[in-house]
Amino acid sequence: MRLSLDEGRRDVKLTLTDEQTMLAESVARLVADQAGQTPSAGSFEADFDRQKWQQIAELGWLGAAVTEAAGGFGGARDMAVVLEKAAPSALAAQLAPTFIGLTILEAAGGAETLVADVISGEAIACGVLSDMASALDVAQNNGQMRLSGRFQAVPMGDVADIYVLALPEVTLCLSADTPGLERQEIRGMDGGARADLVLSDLGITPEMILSQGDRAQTVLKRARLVHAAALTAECSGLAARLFDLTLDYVKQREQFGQPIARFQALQHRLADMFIGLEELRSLALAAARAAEDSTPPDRRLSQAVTGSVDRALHIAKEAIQLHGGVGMTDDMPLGAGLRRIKALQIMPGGAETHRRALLAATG
Amino acid sequence: MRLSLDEGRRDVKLTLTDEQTMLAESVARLVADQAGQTPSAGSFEADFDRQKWQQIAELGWLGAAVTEAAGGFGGARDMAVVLEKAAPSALAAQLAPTFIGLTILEAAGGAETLVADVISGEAIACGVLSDMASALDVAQNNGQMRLSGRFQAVPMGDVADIYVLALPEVTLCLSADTPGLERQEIRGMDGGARADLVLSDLGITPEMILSQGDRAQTVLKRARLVHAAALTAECSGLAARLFDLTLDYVKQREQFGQPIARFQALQHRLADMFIGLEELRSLALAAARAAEDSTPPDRRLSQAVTGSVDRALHIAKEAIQLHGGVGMTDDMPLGAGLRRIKALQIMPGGAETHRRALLAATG
Amino acid sequence: MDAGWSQDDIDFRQQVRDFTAQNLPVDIRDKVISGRPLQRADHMRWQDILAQKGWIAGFWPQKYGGCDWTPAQSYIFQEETTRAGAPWLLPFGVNYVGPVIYTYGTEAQKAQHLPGIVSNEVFWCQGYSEPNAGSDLARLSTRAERDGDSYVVNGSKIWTSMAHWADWIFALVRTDPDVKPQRGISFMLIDLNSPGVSVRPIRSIEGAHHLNQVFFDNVRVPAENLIGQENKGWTYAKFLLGHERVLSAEIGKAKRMLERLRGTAEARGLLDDASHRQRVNTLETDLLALEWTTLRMLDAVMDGSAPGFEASVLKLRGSTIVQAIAEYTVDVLGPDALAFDPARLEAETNDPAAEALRNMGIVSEFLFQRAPTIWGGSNEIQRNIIAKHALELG
Amino acid sequence: MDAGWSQDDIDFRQQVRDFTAQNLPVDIRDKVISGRPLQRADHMRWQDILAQKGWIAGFWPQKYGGCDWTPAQSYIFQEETTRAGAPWLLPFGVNYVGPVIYTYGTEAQKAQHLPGIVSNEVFWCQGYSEPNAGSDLARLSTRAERDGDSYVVNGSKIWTSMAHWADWIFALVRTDPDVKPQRGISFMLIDLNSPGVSVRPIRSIEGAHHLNQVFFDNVRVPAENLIGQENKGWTYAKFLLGHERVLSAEIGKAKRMLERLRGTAEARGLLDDASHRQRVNTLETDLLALEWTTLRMLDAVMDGSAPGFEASVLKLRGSTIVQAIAEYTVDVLGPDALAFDPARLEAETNDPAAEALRNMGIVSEFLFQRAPTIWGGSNEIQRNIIAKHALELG
Repeated sequence: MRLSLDEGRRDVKLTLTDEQTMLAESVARLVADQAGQTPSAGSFEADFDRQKWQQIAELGWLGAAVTEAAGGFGGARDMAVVLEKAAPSALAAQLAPTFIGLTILEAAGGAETLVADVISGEAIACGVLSDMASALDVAQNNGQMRLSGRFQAVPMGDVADIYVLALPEVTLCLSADTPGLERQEIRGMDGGARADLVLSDLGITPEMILSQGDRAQTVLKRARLVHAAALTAECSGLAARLFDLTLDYVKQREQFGQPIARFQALQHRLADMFIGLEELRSLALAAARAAEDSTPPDRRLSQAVTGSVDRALHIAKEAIQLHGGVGMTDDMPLGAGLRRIKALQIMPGGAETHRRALLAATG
Repeated sequence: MRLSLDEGRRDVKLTLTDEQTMLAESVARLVADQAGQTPSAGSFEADFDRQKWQQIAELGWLGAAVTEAAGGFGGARDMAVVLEKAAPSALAAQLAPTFIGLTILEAAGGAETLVADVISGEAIACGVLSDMASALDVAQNNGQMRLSGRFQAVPMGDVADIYVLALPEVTLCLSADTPGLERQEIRGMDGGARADLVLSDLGITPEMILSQGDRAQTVLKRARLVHAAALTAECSGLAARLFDLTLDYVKQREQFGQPIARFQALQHRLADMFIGLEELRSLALAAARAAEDSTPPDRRLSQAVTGSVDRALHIAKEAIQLHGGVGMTDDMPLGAGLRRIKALQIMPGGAETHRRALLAATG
Repeated sequence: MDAGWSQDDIDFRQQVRDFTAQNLPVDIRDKVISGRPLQRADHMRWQDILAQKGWIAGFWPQKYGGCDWTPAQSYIFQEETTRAGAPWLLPFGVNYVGPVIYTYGTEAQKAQHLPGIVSNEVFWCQGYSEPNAGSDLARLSTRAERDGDSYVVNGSKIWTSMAHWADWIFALVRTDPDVKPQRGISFMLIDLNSPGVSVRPIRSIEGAHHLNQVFFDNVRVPAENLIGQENKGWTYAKFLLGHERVLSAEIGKAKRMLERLRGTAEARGLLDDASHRQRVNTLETDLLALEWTTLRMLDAVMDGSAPGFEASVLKLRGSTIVQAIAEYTVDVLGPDALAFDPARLEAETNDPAAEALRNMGIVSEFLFQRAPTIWGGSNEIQRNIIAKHALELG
Repeated sequence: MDAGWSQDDIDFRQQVRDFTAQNLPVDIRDKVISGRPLQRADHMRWQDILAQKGWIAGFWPQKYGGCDWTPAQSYIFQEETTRAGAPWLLPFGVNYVGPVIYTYGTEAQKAQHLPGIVSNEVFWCQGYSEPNAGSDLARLSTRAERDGDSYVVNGSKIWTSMAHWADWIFALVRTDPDVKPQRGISFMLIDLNSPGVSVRPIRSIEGAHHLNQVFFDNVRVPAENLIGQENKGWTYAKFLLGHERVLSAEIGKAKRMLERLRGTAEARGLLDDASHRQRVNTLETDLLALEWTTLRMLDAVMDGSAPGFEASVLKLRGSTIVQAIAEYTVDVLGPDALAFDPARLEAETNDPAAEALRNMGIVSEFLFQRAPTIWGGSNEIQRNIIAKHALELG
């Protein structure tokens, strides 16, 4: 298991390091503090705030997805820790594309200054991978690569300074003002502003290219692993929050002369939610470990993603149901949780993309 | 609905006629009486007994699937009534192929004597349709039709005097000693003896042919409707019996100082079983009405079949689980019920066949 | 598969179908079909059309302005109108308080209130739930104290759908705090324009405003607004709860939503996708089972043999199926469901052709459809009722 | 995906895998894989092989004949052997009564009973449930009355797996009827050859005989067969119930069954069938989730932070998943599962190549697998435990 018995030292693989535990606690604290400030817990208007972002950057958290060698302090596992704890807030949806952007930059290599600028909060990066695109087309025209395609409802898409793209043939870094790149701001189902990114016959110049060929393939695989780890971590943190709220609620809500937590039918459903949550944590851990070890993405990675989202959805729906009327109001973060999990399911590159891949593969 | 208001008379479509109610009661009585005699309620050894069959015939029940014009007293709905009430016993599995055989004979026409012999119990008929066959092949060879194929685990297949086959091209009546027809006796998952029927290059002679061409298609459609009505009726009766047993059990079984029926978690599961049973009854009624009206078989007929079997399976599994240890013994008819429902699911022409048809059809 | 409707019923169905096809305004129909929230004016416009035809309160006795519809006709009316995309006929006046008034009310109450319902001039809402009395309605604490010719009402009601649009509320209030919880409750009609009434909006998880909390601060209610006897309100409330019966399955709505699902899937080339087919097949099968269960129960209601718990079975399954269809439609929409803006959805409802808004309507409905398994007695409460009354479990 | 096993664990896994590959008799393996019921001789033959290797009681302390295995090693041993098709290592002696004896027994009891377990010479069974004490074990009524140097036992135990093959039974008996139910229970070792013991076979729904009812009619049990103190039996029973812990998920068995499912589907050309893929994918995902949950809980057990309810989670999910795989394998078998004859299955086990018997084994296992969600504390009881101990709900 996690220890090499003859040495007696902890070779921590499943549990967190002390540093990771401290990191988790400080993220959780900030999120809890901020939760008090927002106008309504389930609000739709959780837009990006550059000042708050700077504050996050100063805490150093943006370095969680990047190794020390590349100027950060962590790796996939540390990133998962941050996202899990940030999950109850709109912050998670902003951190995830940043982390993926940084992962791609690091994996492609040669962008040290840019990585430092993103970690420090000076530049805002938004990472996407080809799995998130629709109608993606890379054409060669007179020796120049030209790119078309669409990324729907990208968080941070509306505010990013640079877009980092992991595609099968090439890894790209595009500044927001690149000709042929258009962003249309929209409000997302999961709250806050997003952007549809539309690439129309965008001409790739050499300085946009971070890597090509086999290296680009490796970068894409790495991005897939980290994306899966990020998505499952967020599911896990969000479901945990929804479950905890529900558990608290049923213990204090009285009906028919006693806390509704006493009703055995509800107890059994809460037990099933609890088991679902434990399993979701396990799947998120499996995905984080895969990213940590750079295990090539396989069936099981996709199963970890779909299994996590399925369980999170179940928990979110039960949370609303067991809250009764209160569960239907946006005073509680339950609806916001359901909307975010549903977004993680249907977004391109999300759970449905993984599910389709699983069903297409013979197995 | 069921009455033409201005006339004030009941135009009974959903509820039973008084005659049907009486029929239901007498079948239920016989089944209950016989249940006391068998060695073990969940026994595997419920083999065919010619004497008992004669008794059933004398009660006139075999005429339930046949109209008065053809020498019977009923139709699809009456047949469903008999099967529903016979479902808790091995009798249902013996009646169903007989009823289908009679239905095919009547629909094809011109076999009045044979119909009378079957109804009187003198001849034992076993009806099958092409949907129940595997590797069915009808070849023309020098102007003679030759038939190959296999029918697996056919109830009454081991004792039938004649086999009545509804195939797309032709309706056939084969006597048990027809060359090229072999029967291999086996014991079936659903109890009692069965036979695998193997047809090997069987030469069709004119006297075997009941109908051909369009008429054979019509016969096959009729057989499909009646088969669906029979299958769903049996599911409904069987599930009702398993549910009643479970309800009785939880009311008398005490644990932790009270009947386990008092535990809310079990109450909610019983409520869901009850709803499932009501829905199953509704689906069985829909199928019986379709057969009564000769509505052409469509998606909804197949849905009635799959939906019935799914609900019956759920009820059977819950019945075992809620009985606890007792549910695992063959002293109770629970295991026998599960085995029979599973057989109705996987048998050729059963629920899985319908499910595959539904999934293959665009819709 | 035909349940065997009588010729009269078949004729009536055709009549309703034709009427709806000719009279349901296209913009309202489109809003309903795409799941976008309706405004007060949308409801009123359609209900005015029905009132004109005399079909607002079809199942009421003729002498009160109804048509003496049989339960079968009520069922057919609901199925045909909702399936065609008509708005939910708001039940608060027609289905809830109206029958209570004509069954238990005084002649003066009948004369005052029934015409306004039949003519669609008075907008009613329902004041049952309270912050501490949801499933356990008998614990309600809104007080009504007798003072001369009036009652003085203090307290609040919550989850009051459309209270911000309503003229009147019928409410359960506590008139005797010293007896067993169910014994001291009265049924009262309260004019929402009375001084001391205030309405706080509650935004739902889909971002729309249809729920409210209604506060009563020393609200004077004339004593003649009491229905029946003081402290007997529980009886009238139970009468009301059992009244919807076979309508609660909402078969027509489910069919309409399945049609939209089909269209959405077809537009995305999913009709031949195996896992889509499997999913739709399950939904269709569940609906088929529910429809025939409804017909069987309707049959029992018509011959007087209905056991009384049928509404629980139908409500539980109907709400679950509609919820499942609504969610799966979002799944079929896929990434096109990611854009969602409740403010835009509310403001820009004039262009029924706008695809983005239609998609947002689907998202809105998915979220909103979490409610029916909670309201009207949560599905957990319905299971309790079935266990107790149908299965006779302690 | 690698959980990060230590090199020692990786080496141990290889060792178990090699040993099993070389020593598991092919006929036993085939029976296990196809789900056919095992006979006493099958169990004993495999366990003799393990005993020879010293692996019957690997997790026991060395001084009692074990190998001081860590929980991780126990887990690896179980996963590798069961996955390869080894029979279930019968837990009654090794996992249940053995640890109770070496923890609470006298030196004489240890000397008398432990060697027979380690050497696989004594066959134990478990006497807990009674006809009126299933989930509610504390209500048991089998009486043991002190009479001189012995107890006289009267009553019966039910659902006693393999009692017809066993030499000894460990039983909970009531020694004081006048105190609270849990207080008057003692833990006793009873020689099944004692006069007055009789065993009634109970046939299960798959037609096999593994369950029994054991009757005690004035059975004399020497007082030295009492474990620990009189009336403290509940303590020892609880110790025992918590002992299996992370083994209860049966990951290795589920993996083995999934492999068989794959083979069965492949033989029927179903691997590319969309609805088959969907079904298998769900089963695999559930197993992946359970496996990693087991690993996390194993981790917690090893560092002493395990909360105590982990066995409930793993038992509940493990039994459910194995049950689902067993049933779906029958569905994949389709019409080939229709022939089923328990008598033939029992009599004709000598030809491992016979396809009909393999298919019947799959049917037998489907039926038998209804039991694990019932035995060892039904899944309903496990949910109660989780609600109470993990969620602290009254």
